[in-house]
Amino acid sequence: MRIVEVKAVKDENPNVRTLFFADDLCSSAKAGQFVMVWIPGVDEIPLTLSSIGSQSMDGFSSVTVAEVGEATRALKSMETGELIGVRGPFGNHFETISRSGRALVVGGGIGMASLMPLIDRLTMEGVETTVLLGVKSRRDLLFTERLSELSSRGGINLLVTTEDGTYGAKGLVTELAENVISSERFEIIYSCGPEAMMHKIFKIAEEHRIPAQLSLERIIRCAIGICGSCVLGPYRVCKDGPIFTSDQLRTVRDFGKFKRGFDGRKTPI
Amino acid sequence: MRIVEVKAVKDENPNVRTLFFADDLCSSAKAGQFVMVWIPGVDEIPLTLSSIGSQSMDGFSSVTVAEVGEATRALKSMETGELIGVRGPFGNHFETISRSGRALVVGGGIGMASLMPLIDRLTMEGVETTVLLGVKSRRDLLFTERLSELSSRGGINLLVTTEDGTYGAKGLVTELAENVISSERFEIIYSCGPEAMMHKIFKIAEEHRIPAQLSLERIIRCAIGICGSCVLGPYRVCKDGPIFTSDQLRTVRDFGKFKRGFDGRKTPI
Amino acid sequence: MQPRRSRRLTTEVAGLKLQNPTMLASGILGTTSDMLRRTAQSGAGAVVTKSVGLEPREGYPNPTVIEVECGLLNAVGLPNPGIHSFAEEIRSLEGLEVPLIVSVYGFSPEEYAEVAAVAVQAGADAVELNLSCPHVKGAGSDVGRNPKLISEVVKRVKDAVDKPVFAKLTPNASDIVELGEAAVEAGADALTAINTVRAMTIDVETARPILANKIGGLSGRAIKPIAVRCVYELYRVLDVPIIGCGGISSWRDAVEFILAGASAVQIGTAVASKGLDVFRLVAEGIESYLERKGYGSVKEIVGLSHRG
Amino acid sequence: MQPRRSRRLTTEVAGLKLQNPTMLASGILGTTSDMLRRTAQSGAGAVVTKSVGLEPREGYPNPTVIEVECGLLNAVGLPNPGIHSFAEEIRSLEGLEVPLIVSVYGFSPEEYAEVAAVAVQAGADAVELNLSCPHVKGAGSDVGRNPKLISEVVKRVKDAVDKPVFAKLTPNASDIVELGEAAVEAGADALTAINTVRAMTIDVETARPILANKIGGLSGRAIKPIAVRCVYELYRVLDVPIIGCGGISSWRDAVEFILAGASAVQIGTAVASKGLDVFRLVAEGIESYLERKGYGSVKEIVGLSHRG
Ligand SMILES: Cc1cc2nc3c(=O)[nH]c(=O)nc-3n(C[C@H](O)[C@H](O)[C@H](O)COP(=O)(O)OP(=O)(O)OC[C@H]3O[C@@H](n4cnc5c(N)ncnc54)[C@H](O)[C@@H]3O)c2cc1C
Ligand SMILES: Cc1cc2nc3c(=O)[nH]c(=O)nc-3n(C[C@H](O)[C@H](O)[C@H](O)COP(=O)(O)OP(=O)(O)OC[C@H]3O[C@@H](n4cnc5c(N)ncnc54)[C@H](O)[C@@H]3O)c2cc1C
Ligand SMILES: Cc1cc2nc3c(=O)[nH]c(=O)nc-3n(C[C@H](O)[C@H](O)[C@H](O)COP(=O)(O)O)c2cc1C
Ligand SMILES: Cc1cc2nc3c(=O)[nH]c(=O)nc-3n(C[C@H](O)[C@H](O)[C@H](O)COP(=O)(O)O)c2cc1C
Ligand code: FES
Ligand code: FES
Repeated sequence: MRIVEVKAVKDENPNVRTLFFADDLCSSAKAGQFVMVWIPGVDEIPLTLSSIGSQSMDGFSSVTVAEVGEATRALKSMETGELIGVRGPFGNHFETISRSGRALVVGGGIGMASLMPLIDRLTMEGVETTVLLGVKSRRDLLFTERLSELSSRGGINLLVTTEDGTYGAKGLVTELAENVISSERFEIIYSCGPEAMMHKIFKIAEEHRIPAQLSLERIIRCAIGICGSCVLGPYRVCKDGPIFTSDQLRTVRDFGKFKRGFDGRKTPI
Repeated sequence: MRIVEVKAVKDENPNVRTLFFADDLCSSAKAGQFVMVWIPGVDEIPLTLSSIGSQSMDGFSSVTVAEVGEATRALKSMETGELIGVRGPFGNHFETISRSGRALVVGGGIGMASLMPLIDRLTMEGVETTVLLGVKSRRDLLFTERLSELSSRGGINLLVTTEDGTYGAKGLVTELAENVISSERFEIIYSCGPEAMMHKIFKIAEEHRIPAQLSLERIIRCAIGICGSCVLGPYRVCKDGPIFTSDQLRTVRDFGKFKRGFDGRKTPI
Repeated sequence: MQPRRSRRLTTEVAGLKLQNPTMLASGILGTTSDMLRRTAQSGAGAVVTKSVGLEPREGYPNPTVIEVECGLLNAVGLPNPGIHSFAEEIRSLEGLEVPLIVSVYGFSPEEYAEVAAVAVQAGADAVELNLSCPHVKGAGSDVGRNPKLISEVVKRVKDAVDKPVFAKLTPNASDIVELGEAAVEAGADALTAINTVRAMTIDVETARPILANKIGGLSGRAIKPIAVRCVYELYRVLDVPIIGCGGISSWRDAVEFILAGASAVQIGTAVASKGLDVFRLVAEGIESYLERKGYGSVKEIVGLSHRG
Repeated sequence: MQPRRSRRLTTEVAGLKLQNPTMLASGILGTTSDMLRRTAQSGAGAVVTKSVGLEPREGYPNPTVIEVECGLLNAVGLPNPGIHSFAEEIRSLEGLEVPLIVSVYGFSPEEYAEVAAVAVQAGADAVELNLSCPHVKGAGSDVGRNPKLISEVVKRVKDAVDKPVFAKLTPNASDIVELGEAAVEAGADALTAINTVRAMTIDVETARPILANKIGGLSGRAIKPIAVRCVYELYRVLDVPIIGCGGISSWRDAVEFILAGASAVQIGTAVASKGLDVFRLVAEGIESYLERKGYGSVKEIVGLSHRG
């Protein structure tokens, strides 16, 4: 556990804050890896690195947190100068493709956090990248500056959907994905978001025989592959994941259907 | 503790055997350092490295043991293929002088073991070296081949005394040392042997204002400077020694007079 | 990759036949049938499940597991779905190629017995009694530090099931032999030694204990010499098979436990650093050792350090 | 080099004034007056002698001390010249600039008292009762695992001397708090926690326990989380100063113990890796920490991890 100081914060939207910090190990993390963030006295939770020091100008890495409960609330209210504990980075990472290919990145809400370093990487490597971002409403947009900068530089082709139509196309990002995939050819699909959404993306990808890499979530305790709370079929999300390929997911019956609670019992997704 | 196999043995004289073994750490030891040798089921005792792998043709290091009690008897009867444990090397080492100087090395009996790697080093560095070896009788001579080879190559000037006159000059090596020091100029005196002998050498060196480096013995248990069984004044023989300079020894009242037993009580040397 | 079978490595603990003397330790990945099967396929000679109780338990909030300089601290708090839900996982392991040992805890001797009975009914080849988890009040080592309670628990469980019963002991005792004796006299078929050592760590920047439960159990390299000593002390006095556990990560560690008196070994924390391959690597290392030293079977070296 | 004095570091344990909260642990170099003086001059805030008994003892044959992966194992066997001879060393430490604490053991409460009395007469500023050496039959932890015997020993010693009495506790107990309570109720002025943890190591090539005594005590990094837990548990319940000991090698370790509840810390094994400078380095590090965090005195952070 390394204790780091929050060096800066940025509110992505009313419910989501990015916290920046300096940490050597995180600096050399790979896109898609996550850290365990200790909020002293409160909890420790898994969060994907939403930026990686070695790829950012100020050398800071960051996590981006959406408030959903006690720990995320505490973290979201943290200010510059406060201390958090960091373990990791943990897990595997997104595998990029050669620059001749075309990539589709589909993010749902806070799931976009784990895709940001991937998008950085893809554009750096010159891969032609289409990014679909789906949120509920205009006020839920996130990573706006980073995405629009990439988009305006021509690094990515950015398409946004909102469920209420207050920004971009109206509807679900999965519907947009289906359209895009039907009309253009992609070598790979990356996605992170609610599991139901990703399951739909997986289905679409399978139909079109496009390999997918999806970032999944399960209860994380140890993050080092021993406690068994994050298991999904024969895999550990913390060690064998969090990124899984469609090859792997094809035989995992619980994917999109069941997760396990803190007591290990199955509950529907 | 590393377990090593005895690769070869060599009887130096009826009471003294050299055991050769391969060990990386011992290979890079310095002249004068010692190891703790575990004779499984018997004891663990301190022994100086009598040769150092990096300086020997076959890459073997060695210890040379004189039988004085149970552990040394067991070790002396060990044959090629048997296993011993080795910890170390421990302690400081002899400091050599620049090649323009002349060195006097005075060994008493088994004390010669710790001086052999030093002599190797001095001759390698081209220091003009006189070696005085004192033993009781002809049959107690040791390191005969190594010394006569060095001597015949002109690397050292070797003078031997036996108490009974059966080989070399008759008398004590301290008497010979006194003569030699009175007639020739040395920049440094190195010595290892019974403490009474070394105390005499120290006295002679002091009279002639020649710095000396003496290798001392005390009860060694931990060899890493914490158990306190090897103390000599404010020094630990295992860590601050085993080599002490005349500067250090000048203020140590017990030197040449008292040692401590296994229970820590003082006994006369 | 399934490790090759070897006659030298085949052994037996309280009637269970093992293809090699390595087992998965309780609480390590043993939460689902899928993970237990994967571990068996990776080369473990037997697998022990996460400890299961009568009722579902959520365990403690995070941080529950934290690496320290020489090992791991955990206070997971025995999360588990309860034996009635877990029986499903046990049943779906029918046909598993290695013995399945279900670890059981309870807040009373009756509970231990009830859980064990359901586990065996569902297909467990043996049960291991967690008499040693150091961080749950009223269960684990709160039971297992008391020889009388140990005795009661073991007796009840023995009455309730007809499969081998292992008693897993705590090192947090002034005399582990006393605990082992109580278990054996009450009928335990084997002893597992040891569970984690009570320990904690405090972060100096925030001046707070890191584990949410403050105190947890230390595992891994740090405790190996403690665990070897426990196995050695138990073997010296008692006449049941002992399963060594605590800080094993290499064949050398495993052999050290076997020489101390262990008939088999469990591996936990090392799965973090070595992955699930650790079982195969340790087993292969033991085999090379036996071969090099001229032993025909791992059984020949059990307790060898006590001779001479 | 004498470390600079600092108001922030000055503290007090059971009436002893310390220039900084570091002490030399018993059994580490404390065999002669010369070495104790050198240690004091190197920066220790107080020094504790090797444990001394009534009669001279030679201790065990070698190997007595052996490094293991994460610490040190020792079974030295309490070699010492006996208090009557050792009184000489104590007397020649008159004028020592830091408190001199004589560690005392015995095979009966009477022996403890007699040795303590001679030590204090010779000039000891305090005595520390070794109720915890894990490898000498009939002394140390054979006494110190039994609350009744602890109580008897402490009472006798308190009756025999008018200097502070520290009780050094063993972690080889099912409940260290019970031991601490017995000591405190009997009048102990401070508790030292902990002594080494019973442990052993076996060489796989020769299939032999390495220590001549087979079983010894584990010290160093491996036991730090165990020791921190012991200090934390004692502080939670008892109202005497606690001296933390076990695996301390840096200021960070020392602060961890102080936050857990230690008023001072002892350092042993780390002298091997860090040399006698370790006391100065740790003290300076504690001072920088206090300064950085805005504390005026080390006393302000004793037990701080228990708040909130
Ligand atoms: C690999 C991974 C990466 C993640 N990355 C991000 C990210 O970048 N940004 C972000 O905002 N969120 C991320 N999450 C989700 C985040 O961890 C949870 O939202 C957070 O733990 C909720 O904690 P809470 O106390 O606020 O909510 P609670 O009220 O305690 O729980 C709400 C829900 O969050 C989930 N959750 C709670 N604790 C854990 C845990 N220890 N492990 C996994 N899930 C838990 C459960 O589904 C729970 O039902 C990630 C999760 C995983 C597994
Ligand atoms: C730094 C050092 C280097 C040494 N190098 C050599 C060497 O190269 N060759 C050699 O033959 N001898 C050497 N010795 C001496 C050797 O260690 C003893 O002769 C040996 O320990 C005797 O053991 P024993 O069981 O045979 O005899 P014992 O009958 O047990 O003892 C005889 C005497 O040996 C000494 N001794 C015993 N145990 C120890 C111990 N643990 N530490 C120190 N002294 C002990 C004591 O003076 C004792 O009275 C060295 C000693 C030291 C301290
Ligand atoms: C994260 C974790 C969870 C554990 N859970 C249990 C458990 O549920 N039941 C049990 O008997 N032991 C449990 N243990 C203890 C291990 O089974 C084992 O006894 C201990 O970790 C020592 O072995 P090791 O050093 O190989 O890990 C757990 C250990 C760890 C690290
Ligand atoms: C070689 C050695 C000898 C020891 N001798 C004693 C002793 O005589 N009396 C005692 O109370 N503790 C003794 N101890 C225990 C230490 O004082 C200390 O409690 C223990 O080593 C833990 O601290 P550390 O990890 O800093 O070494 C000894 C420890 C070592 C390593
Ligand atoms: S979180 Fe523990 S195994 Fe994945
Ligand atoms: S032998 Fe232990 S201090 Fe030197």
